[in-house]
Formats: sequence, structure tokens, C-alpha cells
Amino acid sequence: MTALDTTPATTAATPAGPHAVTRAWRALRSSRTALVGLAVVAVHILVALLAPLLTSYDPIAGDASQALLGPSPQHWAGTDQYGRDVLARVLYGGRYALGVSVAATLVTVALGTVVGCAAALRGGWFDDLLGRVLDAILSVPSILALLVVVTALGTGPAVIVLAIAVVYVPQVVRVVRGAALAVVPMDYVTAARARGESTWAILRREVLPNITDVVCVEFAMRASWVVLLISSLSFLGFGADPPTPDWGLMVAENRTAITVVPMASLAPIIALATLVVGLNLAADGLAKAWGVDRIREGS
Amino acid sequence: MPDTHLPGRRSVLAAGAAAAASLGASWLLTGCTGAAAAPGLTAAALPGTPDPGGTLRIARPPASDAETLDPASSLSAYEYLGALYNRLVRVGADGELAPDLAESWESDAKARTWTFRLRKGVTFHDGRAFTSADAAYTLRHILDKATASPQAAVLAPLVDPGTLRTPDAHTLVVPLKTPNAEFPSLLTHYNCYVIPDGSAKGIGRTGTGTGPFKLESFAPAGPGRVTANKDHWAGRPVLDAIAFYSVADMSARAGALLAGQVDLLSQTNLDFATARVVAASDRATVTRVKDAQWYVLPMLTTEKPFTDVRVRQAMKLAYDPEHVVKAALQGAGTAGWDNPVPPSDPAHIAAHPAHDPEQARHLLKQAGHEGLTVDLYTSSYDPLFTPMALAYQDSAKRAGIRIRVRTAAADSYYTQIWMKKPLMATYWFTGRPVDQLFTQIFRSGSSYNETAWADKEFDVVLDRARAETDDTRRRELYGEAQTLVIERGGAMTPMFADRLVGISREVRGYAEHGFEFDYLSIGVKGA
Amino acid sequence: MTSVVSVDSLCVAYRSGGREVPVVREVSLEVAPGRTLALVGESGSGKSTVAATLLGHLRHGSRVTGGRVHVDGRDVFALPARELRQLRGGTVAMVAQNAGQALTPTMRIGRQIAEAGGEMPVVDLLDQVRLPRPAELARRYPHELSGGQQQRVAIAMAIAARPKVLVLDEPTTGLDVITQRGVLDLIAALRDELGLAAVLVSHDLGVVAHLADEVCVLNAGRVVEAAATRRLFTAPQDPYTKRLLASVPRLDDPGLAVVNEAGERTVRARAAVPDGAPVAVAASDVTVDYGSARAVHGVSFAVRRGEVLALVGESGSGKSTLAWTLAGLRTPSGGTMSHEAGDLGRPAPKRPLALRRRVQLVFQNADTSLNPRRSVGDAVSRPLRFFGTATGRTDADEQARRLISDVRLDPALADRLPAQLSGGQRQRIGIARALAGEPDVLIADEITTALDVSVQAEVLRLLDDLRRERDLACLFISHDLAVVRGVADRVVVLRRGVVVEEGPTEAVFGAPGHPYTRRLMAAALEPDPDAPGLPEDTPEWVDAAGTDGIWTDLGDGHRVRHWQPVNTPVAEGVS
Amino acid sequence: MLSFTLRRLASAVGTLFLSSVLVFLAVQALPGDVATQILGKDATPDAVAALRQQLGLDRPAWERYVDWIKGALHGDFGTSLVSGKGVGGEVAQYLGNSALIAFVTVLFAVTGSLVLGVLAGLYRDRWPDHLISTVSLVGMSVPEFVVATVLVLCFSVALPWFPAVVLYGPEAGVGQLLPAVWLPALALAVVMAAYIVRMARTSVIDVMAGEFVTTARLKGLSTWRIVTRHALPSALLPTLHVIALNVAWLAGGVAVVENVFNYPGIGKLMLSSVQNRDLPVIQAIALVSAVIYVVCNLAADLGAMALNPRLRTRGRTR
Repeated sequence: MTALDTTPATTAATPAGPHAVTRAWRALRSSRTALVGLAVVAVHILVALLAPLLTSYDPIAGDASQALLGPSPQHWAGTDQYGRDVLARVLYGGRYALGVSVAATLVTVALGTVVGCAAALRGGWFDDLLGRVLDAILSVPSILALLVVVTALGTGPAVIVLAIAVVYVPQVVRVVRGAALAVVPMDYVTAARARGESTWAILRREVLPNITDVVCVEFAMRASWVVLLISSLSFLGFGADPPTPDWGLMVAENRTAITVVPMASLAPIIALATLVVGLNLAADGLAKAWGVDRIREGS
Repeated sequence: MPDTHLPGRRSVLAAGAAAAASLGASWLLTGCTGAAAAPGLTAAALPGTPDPGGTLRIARPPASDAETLDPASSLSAYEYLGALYNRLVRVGADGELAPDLAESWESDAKARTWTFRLRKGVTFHDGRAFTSADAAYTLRHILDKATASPQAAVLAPLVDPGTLRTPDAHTLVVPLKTPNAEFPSLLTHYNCYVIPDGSAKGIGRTGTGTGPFKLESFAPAGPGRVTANKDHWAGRPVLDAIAFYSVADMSARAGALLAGQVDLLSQTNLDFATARVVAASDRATVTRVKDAQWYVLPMLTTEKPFTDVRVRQAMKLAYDPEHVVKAALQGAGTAGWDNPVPPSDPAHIAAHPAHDPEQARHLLKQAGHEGLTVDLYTSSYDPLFTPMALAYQDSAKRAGIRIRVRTAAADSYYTQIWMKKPLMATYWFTGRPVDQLFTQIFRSGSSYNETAWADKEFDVVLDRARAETDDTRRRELYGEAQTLVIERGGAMTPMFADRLVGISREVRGYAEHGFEFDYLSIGVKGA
Repeated sequence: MTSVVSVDSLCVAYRSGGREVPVVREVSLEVAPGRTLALVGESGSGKSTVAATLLGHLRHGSRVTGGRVHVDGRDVFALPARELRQLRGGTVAMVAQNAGQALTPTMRIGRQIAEAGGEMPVVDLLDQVRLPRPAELARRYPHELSGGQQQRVAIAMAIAARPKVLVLDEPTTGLDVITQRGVLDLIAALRDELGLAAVLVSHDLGVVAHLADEVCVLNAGRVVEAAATRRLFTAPQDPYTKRLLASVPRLDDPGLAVVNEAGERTVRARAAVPDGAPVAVAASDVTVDYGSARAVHGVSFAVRRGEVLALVGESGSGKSTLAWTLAGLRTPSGGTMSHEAGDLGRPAPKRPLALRRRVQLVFQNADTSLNPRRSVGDAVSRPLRFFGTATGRTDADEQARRLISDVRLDPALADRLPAQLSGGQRQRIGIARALAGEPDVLIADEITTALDVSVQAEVLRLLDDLRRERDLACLFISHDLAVVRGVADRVVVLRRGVVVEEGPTEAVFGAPGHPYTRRLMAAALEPDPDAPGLPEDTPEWVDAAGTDGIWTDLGDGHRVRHWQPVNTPVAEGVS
Repeated sequence: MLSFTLRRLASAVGTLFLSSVLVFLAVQALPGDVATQILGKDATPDAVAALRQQLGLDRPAWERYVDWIKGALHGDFGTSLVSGKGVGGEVAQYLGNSALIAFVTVLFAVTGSLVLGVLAGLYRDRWPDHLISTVSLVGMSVPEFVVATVLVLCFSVALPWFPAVVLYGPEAGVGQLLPAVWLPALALAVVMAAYIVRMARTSVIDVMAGEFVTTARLKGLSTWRIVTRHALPSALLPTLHVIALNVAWLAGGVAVVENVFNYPGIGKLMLSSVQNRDLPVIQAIALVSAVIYVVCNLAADLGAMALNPRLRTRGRTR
């Protein structure tokens, strides 16, 4: 090895190749946006879990005599028409929004990733057919599809998770397929194919590790949209059933009283907005830290 | 990789601040007007006299997409009728009959033939004079099969359209098939507004009547407008015009009132939460119409265990109506004590058995239904069903009766639950004349008999009362009928509730009784 | 004569992750009007950065940390925006490396050239750069032109405003040898015709020798030597320059050049292939189609154990297609391919395991040939376990380390990620991976094209050692004749999917029989300033392989496809 | 070029056909038999059977599907179970009202977002970029109904400039609806613009880093000329598709906003038809939305072709 072998300046000779996760964590730590985003989401999760400790009020039981109070020392965010403490309902409200959205996003992204990779790897008629079917599903407005599914099967959380999966899997497949298509023509995939490895083995060993960053960013972004969608569903009366505390439902319920107790509507709005901003910041931060082009892929 | 560089620390804080600021500002802008104490529900609309002129804007639910101005039709646009037409006889503020287009009326000794003396010098909006021919035509129009008027079911057994006589231009003679002393009260229903002779085909759109307002424009399930009839026989109305907006969605109607786009919500019984919001707002308030809603817990007398009268009596003795009024209505109503005739009706009798849970338990043991358990169906169709059901459940527990409250879907409540389940919650508007009430809802085989109750003795008493011309004697007979319903009927009437009407703080002279408000005297301050 | 360009102790640094990484360190140079200065160096040496500063241009995120650049007497970095625009418009112009990217895709050629200013009408400019049918071409879009045409348009755009200084950043990289030669001659002609001062940036010493008057050698941002071209090529002083010049393969090298520390060059003779060596793999009359177009028209060849057969030709000649077909990644539409252990007609995944492992492919681009998320050792141990060469995990890891040392790399590298290795190291791991299946046929698809000259020499030597030690039959694909001369035992020259000449390397390179081969050899630029120019005598020809036989045999396996000269000179249309 | 358009049209029709099948199957899966839904109270078994026969519900599904599609091709979508009126006419009327909002929204959103996106891209990493990116991030994180609620609070209740609720029925004229269009349009525009701004910004940054922009700069052209002539055409290309997807999203997004303002548009009809299980109307709306989606995508493709000569001249060889 003659001295001429100039190691390119940028690759610092680090010790044994760090495991992928630590590498990803180090890149993540470098992006402030991602940290702020994840911090906000963490706070929301904590608040949702520790709600009983944070407030002594029962989010469901109302006291008619205490109805429509403005913010006061006893009720920091005032009370709604039924005399229930708005702050308590906001604190508990996170549970429904976070619980259902995390579950729905997990199902959607998992399903979308598998189908997306298979479509990219398999190609040919399978890819075309899948593309055509997905396009057809995408052409139906998501709200209508959700309404039909929820009306058909009722408004239980499990049904909503299924409904959201039906609506969002096509979009996840499209994003993951795009990312996988960038990996498939690479020579190391061709080499694996030349060896005769099975499609599943290629997918697991060669493709998936290279698109995990896209999948994670897609998860964070999709979670933010699912939270929005769930709150819209509740707002229209197709999501959480009264009296469960849910932000979308609270905005709907207190909307008529907005002139009297604006805080009853604004508190859930601020909670919802901060959670989704957090998720978006996390998605943007992750995308930048791992060099994933999130915006171009996800419409 | 394109650099989607996003805001650094400085602007992330900005993001948080921007979000809060933009939302917070609007909050400060409106000044948090949440009154410190819970806003009490004011008793009636603001007193004082209205300024002359001005336009009253009413938000109303459309009867249906095919609604019409023909008063006799089941799809009549209810709010327009009081403005455009008059009836022969109307219900006065005190609940007694009062003259309208008929100045006076009397019947023969056996209350079989009724003669109405009609008002002179009254003209329709198109200038034609009002005569007895119009009155006769109106009755024939109601009884005509093609009109399919709901009121036909009440009048057809009494009146034969062929036998109507108009001896002169201002006298109408109505011979009845069977004697009925209460016949004039049956003409106060809003289906009985008088329409010009021969106008059946066009009346649905023209709305030509003798009322205080003339029709300017009308679109079914859409906007409409009526203007003051300057030469109205009872004097010019205070308002210049009334604008009607049909808004199907209840919260949208409330929103419009709170935003000051309309002055009155008609046919809308505000639920307590919305009522509190409207009362607390600075643009609108809530006015109450005493005992306007009659709430019932009908038991199907043909379904076990309610076939046994002792069980029915036990169910009635087991609960305390005063408790239900306090819990469900926070006092905004009066206890019913299972008597369907409201206190405001002259024929009302005050006598009723006292709340006696021990006697209820004894009766149940006797009937072999120790520890009775029964389902009580309710829904969100009306805001008070569920609170009433829960209050009844709570009160009946003391008598050892276990009630399971089941919530059914609102849009199929009156198709799958009403008159099908043994015990459920429902309601009616009050203001029906006592004869129409008993004939339509309690007589055996009547179309709205929600308890499927068939009691021979009750039917006989009802027929004798109808034929009794002497008022005091007739009132005693109706009293007996009420006692029979209370003792043996299947309908539990826990309460009569006030209807909460959303109205702008600018409106003056709003007085409602017998379904409608007084179109003449209503007006707007600062018109 | 004052210089039109003078740079003194220029320092440029690039900010990455909070640290200032110096790219150019105290570079000083002068260019007099009419003269051409070449900036030579390997990738990462800062030559492009220096050239760009002549136009006051710095890449995003880098800035000048010292020294000054004067062009036509004016300090470029001190100029206000408007005057800088005038300088770029009229005084100094640049021809970018990859013209395809440098032309605006959504704008017609004519408008882009007119935009550059100057009085010359567009049609005349296009004519001046010898482009056919200039009027019609002006209305075309960049993507409708060939690589060579795009480059000529870029040149036309640069000389439109009659600049005093022309900066050429790797003007002919990525072009085929013949097109490259045409563009270089055009640049030389324009330079003399317009009396331009030119700054040529290149890593190809042949191009520099052909065009430059003075040469400035850069290494890691520093000028290691600057001298007149002839003196530099004949007597390089600095050891780095010496090593650089020495490691460039020459057309007339009988074998692989070995360069020692001091830069002395000894040519290692090629080991002769034993006559009795069995044929490892043979293809007869193979045809391959891409949709309706046919890429390979009936090619036949055979490779014996221990022999290196080179497939040579310009891009689009079908050499890579043939390689991938042999490796089973493309299915031929005709002809047969056979190996000792079985028929190679079927695609790789469907071939029996025993046959599959015997033929292995090494890819051209080292960056994409290894999975970035898996350690290098993993990439080698996977095929070991897949083909059953190694039994368990520990056995596979241990054999992988041995293979890595076989390709002259430190086994400790096994745990590194591909991103932490240099281009040369990654290519050797690619070779190690190919060896995992204990193949007897190794296909090298342009494995040295993407590497710097010095690194290229080592990889070639490794390949040569391996084929000897492991008695491998090696199919070597390349478009660089000098590299082929050094490594191959026999050569096959391909043109548009047809073999025009084949035979032992010495015979083909010594006495090329086919005019196309001669033209290729002539166009190849030797790193020797006084090499002969493009001989005009190569006649125009047309293929004549007719019924009366295809080949003329020149003895000892050297055959040439029939051809006949065409007397009427076809208009010299540049493809 | 023609072959490209024809192929694109064929795939659009294919997608439409497939989505119509999907919609038909999904709606058939809705519980509750249509006949009982109509008859309501007096749904005796024989009356139900008679009605099913009359509505042709007893025929196999695919036969009904073929009838439905044949009808749909010339605008006859059957009759609504609720109002009894022709579905085609009703949907067209509501769609017209929604189109009013959609037009204003697209006008605000697309122009506004492109300008902001380009600005953010050009002033990368400087205060305009930070401001615009932050606002678009917040815009994207807030659902339409929240923006609508806040707008009502500010511009209907606090400052009575615009009506909080629409009091007119579906057949209202443009004059009556116009004052009520601005707030819903603004609410939708905020959310829609947020996505387009981010897309435009990214592609502007991408393009400005391209080599041909550097060449243009080294030709001594002015920044304005470089941006408008060289950068923008290429930067707009990827944004076109995001715009098309967002316009198609309007068909759904409108539902939430129309519910807030009680605006008689396609969204409100969608909600009420699902609540009343008015199957023909649901099917019609879904099909119409699918057509809008396909048309928007087609328009984006054709627009891309107009902008991108590479697609236009694919046929001509060198």
C-alpha cells in the first residue's frame, strides 16, 4: 500500500463501525429541531399518562352550577357548558388522541412498508396492478372513506385504527416504494440477486436497513396527520363518543360557547397544535439529520 | 440531499410563541366574557315596548324539502302560518277559546249543530272579501282525502263535508254526526287556518290569507319573507317585515343567534348547556315558555309485565315526580303526577295519589314481580330524555325496582323504539285541547295510542263528556277521565318542562301560548 | 508581458460541522495572454476550486481565507456585484465539466447562447464550434443533443462574449476517446484563433500533455510543482509528480507498470498463459436485445483458465451488456454460453448453486457495490455462508478476514462501514466478495474507471496476481486502451455490438488491422507532449462482412472483420 | 407528445373504473337495508320486499353496478332516498357551491404559497426563510376546523365582518353565498398553502444548487433573470403535483370546514348522506371526487409536460 492511497479527507478513521442505532442517535442528537420536537411529544405523553396526578377534577362528571366559568384560580382554563373542568379534560384528552394515533400509525406504516418494498423489488405486473389499485383508493376523499368505514363498523377505537389504515396505507406504500426504488438498482442488491437470494432475504438484509430512516421519518409525519384526522373525525361526531375527553370533540362541543368562554375551545386547540407541531418538528429534524428528503416524497 | 434546513432554536421558540400569540390574541380581543357566577336562566324575554317597524329574522328547521304554505298539509311551513292566516277560533292567553274570524258561535241543545257568526269587513291579501264560503271551503279542504291533513283524523268522525251550510255571507252552520261540546276547540289547531275559496291548488305557493303579514317570497327549505299587511282587520302589526331562514342544523341555528345574524330560533328547545351559553352571551338571551313540553314514560299495556294493572300502579307509586323535576330540569318545569292534562289547561284536576314506595313494593309482591328489573329506552333525540330516565331510575330504586337505561340511535328512535319497546321515554308539545288529547292518545285504537291502552269505561266517559253541553258537568266528566288514566293508564307523566327559546336581547313583546307566538305585538328595540 | 491572470498565496476553506477544513493552501500562479496553464491533481486536490475563483465563484459554505486573485488587472473578490457580473460576462468565461448538467434543461440552446452576450450571431457561433445544421440545432433543447454536442454548445456559450480568459474544468471527462479528441482539437484551434488565455483543469495527463503550455501540479490543496509542459513530463522534480507520471499506463507498455516510492517505473512482464489451459467459459454467436433495439449482434469468444481477455470499445458498444449476460443478470436473445460445469444460458437465480458460484462479477462503481448499512466483513462473509464455502458464522468471519488480506487489505478493516473506506479499498472488497464463491471465472466491469490513476495501478496489479495465484479466467471490460494493454493477454475490439478485431494484445496493439482499432489507438492520448497528432490518413470505411466469409486471419489468432474503404468522404458529421 | 397524453388518459380512465368498483363495493357493505331505511316506521316484511323489488335491490350486485355506471355516464345517478330528487342534479348544485370555495381557496393558496415558497428558497437560512418555514409548520399542524373556529372567533364574533353561519339552502345564488365564502376559503387556504410552501421551498433550494444555475450565474446574468428564466420553470415541476393532490384533497377537506360554517356544499351533503345512509348520494359523491382527483392529476401531468421539454420531445431522436 503506497502512500499514494489518499484516504478521502472527509471519512475520519473511527474505531470499529458503530452499531446502526448509535450512529442514528448521534446524527439525531446533532439536530436541534428533532430534539425539540421529540421533547414536546414526550411532554404530551407524560401529561397524558400522569393526568390523574396533575388534576383533582374528574374530566367527565359535570356540576351544572359551575358551568361556563372563565379561567380562575380553581379552574385554570375555566369550565364548559356542563360544568366540567376544561383543563382536566385537556389533560385526559391526550390519551385518546395519542393512543389511537400511535396504534393507527404503527399499523399503517408497518403494512405500508412491507407492501411498498415488495412492490419495488418485485416490479412488473404486481407493481403496476398495485399502483393502479392504490391510485383508486387515493382518489376517494379520505374523510368519505373514513365516514363509510366508521358508519359501517361503529366508532370503537379498533375500528378507527382500521379506517385510518385503509386511508393512509396507499400513501405510505407510495413513499416507501419510492425510497425502495432508489435502493433496488444499487449494485449490492444486484449482487444479492445474482447470488440467487430469495426476495424476502434481499428485502430483509439489503433493502430494509437502507430505508429505515425513511420509514422512521414517515412514521413521525404520518402520526402528525393521524392526530389531525382523528381530531377532525371527533369534531364531526364520528370519532370519540361523548362524554370521553377528546380534543376534537371538545372543540366541537364548546364551539357554540366560544363567545362566552373562548378558553374552553382554545385550550384543546393549543394542546392539539403543540402536539402536532412537536411531531412535525421531530419529523423535519429526523429527515434533516438522516438526509431523507421528506417533503418531496410525502405530499 | 436537498437541505430542508428548518428553523434553528430562535425560531422554534418563535413557533411556540406565534401559535400561542395568534390564538391568545383573539382570546384577549374578545375579552374573556365568561361571567364569574354561573349565568341564571332568565324567566321571560326583556319587558318593554318595541319600536315600530323593523324586521324580525327567524331561524327555523325546514319541515322538509317539499314544505308548503297550505296550512292543512302535514308538511306546512309552520312559522309562516301565524303571520299569513287567521283561524275561526283561537286559544287566548288564558287558555280559553277566543274569537278570531268567528265573532261568536253557539250550538243547539244536544251540541250536535254548531253555528258560527263570521266577522264582517275582513279582506284577503288579494283584496277579495272573507265570507262563509271561504270558511266552509277550508273545512272541506281539510276533510278532502287528497290533502291528507293530520287534523282530518280528528274532524272526519264528527263532520260530514256535504252537510255544511252557509245560510248567508257571514254565517256558517256545521251539523255534527255525534254530539261534541268541545267542537270549537278542535278548530284552534294550526291546520285549521282559513284559506280563500277554491285556492287549494295554488295556496301552497301564494299563501293568500287574512293574516297580519303578506307573503313577499318563499322557497321550500330555503329563505322567505313576509311584509306587514297595512289594512289588517285587527290593526297593523308592529313589525315592517319578518325574514325566515331555514337552517336544518341545531348548533348552526344557535351559532347564527349568538353571532347576531338572526333574532329568534323557532321550534328549537335549547338543551341546558346551549341555553346557559345563550343566556350568558351579550347579544342573545333565553326566554321560557311555561310547561310547553309534556314528557311521558309510556308502558305498553300489551307487554308483560305491564299487562297487570297492579304493576302499572306500582311503577307510578315507586317514583317521586318532584325528584325527577329537580334532577332532570333543575326546577325549570312542574311535576306531572301521571296526569297528561297540563295544569295550564282549565280541565286539569289536581287530585293524584301520593308517592308511596312501600305500597309499590307491596303491589309488586302481590303481582308476583318481587325485585322487578326492566329496560328503559332513551336517546339523544331530545336533550331531556336521558336525564329524565336517569332520574326515574334513581327514584324507583328505593321501591326495589331495578331500571336498566338503554340509549338508542337518535335517527331511528321513532321507527324502531317508539310504540315497540315496553318502556321508553318520549315527549309531546302541550296546548292540545283536552278532547283532542284524549281522543288522539288515550282512546282505544287511536293512531297515537302509545300505551296500546284499551279501557271501555274510559271510552264511555269520554263519549259522555263530548256530548255534555253543560260546561261544568263536562269538566267533571273530563276529570273522571283523568282519574281513570292516572289509576289504570299505561302512561307515566313525570313532568311538564318549560321550552327554552333562544331570542335576541333586542326583541320585545314575545308572548307564546298554544304552539305559536303573537305575530301582532312582537317587535324589535332600536329598529 | 503582464499576466492576464495572477493568483498569489490563495487560501480557501470549507466550513463543515463547525470546523474549517482547508481546501486550497497558498496557491500562486500566473497565466499570460495566449498561453494555456493546466492544473493537474487527483480528486480532492482543490484544482477545480482554484479554477472557479478566477470567476469569483465559491461553492456554498466555503470562503477565501487568504491571498488574492487578479483577472485582467482587477481583484476579483473585491469587485462590487455589478462589476463582477461584467467581468463574468465579458472578461473570463468557464466551460463546466458535465455540459449536460450545465445547460438549463427548460431553455432552447439558441437562447442560452444569445444570453451570454457578445455580437456574434448564435448561428455563426455554432458553426465556429463545428456543429452541423446550426439553425435547426439552435431550436433544440439540451437533452436532445449527444454528450459531445452539449460540450461544444457549452464552449460556444463561453466564447460568445469574446472573453480574454477561458477556464475549462475537466472539459472532456466522460466523453468517448474519439469525441474527446475532437473537442480538444476544437479548443486548441479556438484558443489560437482568438488569442485566449486558458486555464485547463484535468486529472488526465494525456489531455494536459496535448493542450497545455505550462503545468501546475496540485496535491491536497498545495502546489507541489509548476513548470513548462515538456520539461515537467521529461524531468519531473517532485516525487509526487514523478509517481503520478509513472503510474499512468502507456500504450506501449508490454505489462503492468510498478512504481516504487521514489517514482521509478518498472514494467512487469505478463506471465504467459500455458497452452494447455482448459477453456473456462465460452460464448458463441450471442445476441442480446433491449426492447426493439439489438445491443449485441452474434459475439463469440472464449476465456481459458489463468487468461485475461479484454473487451474494448466505446460506450454503447455492448461490452457491459455482454459481461452482465455472462454473469446471468441479463438473458440473451440468441446464441449459447457454456461453462465447464454447465450451460450459462439461464439467468443467475435459476442456475444451479454449483454453477452460480463459479462465475462472479465485480462492479464498476465502488460506492454503490457495497451495502452502506452493513460492515465490510459482512459483505464478504454473506456469500461465503450462502455458497457453503464456510460452514458456521465464526468460520465465515475467519475466512472473510483471510480473503480481505488476500486482496492486500488489513483484515481489521472487516468491521468498518463502506463509507469509512477509500474508493480503492472498497473496490478490493468487491473483488474479495467475488472470490468468496471460489469462482473460476471473474468478470471485471470497468472496475478502474472511477478510480484515481495511482489507485488504479494497484487494483490492476492485484487482479493480475489473483488470476495467477488462483488460475482464474478473467473477462476485463474497459474503454481505456492503455489499461487494457497492461493487463490483458488477448483483446476483443467491439463496435456497436459487433466484434471488429480480436487477437493477442501484442499483435493487436503492434499492428492494428481494422481502421476503427487504428482510430481508437490514435485518439488515445499518451502523457507525452511530443506524441504525434491525429493522423489524417485513417480512411473512411464501411463493414463488408458478406457471404464470402467474415474474417481475414492475420495468424496466431489475430483476426480482423472484413471492411472496405469508402472513397467519397462523408460530411464529417460528429455523432 | 400525443402518445404520452393518450397513455395518461387511458390510465386515468382505468383508475376511475377501479375506484368506481371500490366505491360501489364499500357502499354495499354499509349495514342497514336500504328498504327498511326508507320505510322506517311501517316497515312490514312484505312492504320491504315490495320496495326491494321496486328498487331492483334483489338483482345481483354486478347487474346493479352496470346499471349504475351506465346511468352515471350520462349524468343519471338515481334518486336520493332522503329528498326523492334526482341525485345528479342535487350533487351538481352542492358541488357548484363548493366550487365557489375551492376556486377562492386555490387562488389564495397557490399564488400565496408559491411566492412564499420561492422567497423562502431564495433567502435560505436567513430571517425570511425562518419566518416562512415556522408559519408554514404551524399552518400544517393545525386542522382546518381549528383554523375555521379561530377565524369565526376573530372575524365573525369579535369583528362582525363576515357571517359566522350560512343561512341559505343549497339553491342559494352566488350573491347570497359570496360573503360567506371568504372565511372557509381562508381556513382551507392556510392548511393547503402550508404544504405547497414547503414543497416549493425545497425544490427552489434543489434547483438553485443545480449546475446550470451556477453556469447562468457565471455567465454574468442578474439574479432576477437567473431566478425567473432558469430556476423557476424547473422548480415549479415537482410543486405541480403537490398542488394537484391538494386541490383533489379539497373535495374531502371541505367537509369539515363546511360543517363549521353550515355552508351548503358537497362536504355537508357528504356528511348528511352518510348519516342518513343515502347510498345513491354517497356513491355519486365518491365517483365525482374520484373524477376530480383524476382530472387534477391529469392537469398536473399535462402542466408538467408543458413546463418540461424533456417530456414534450421524447419522440424526437438526436
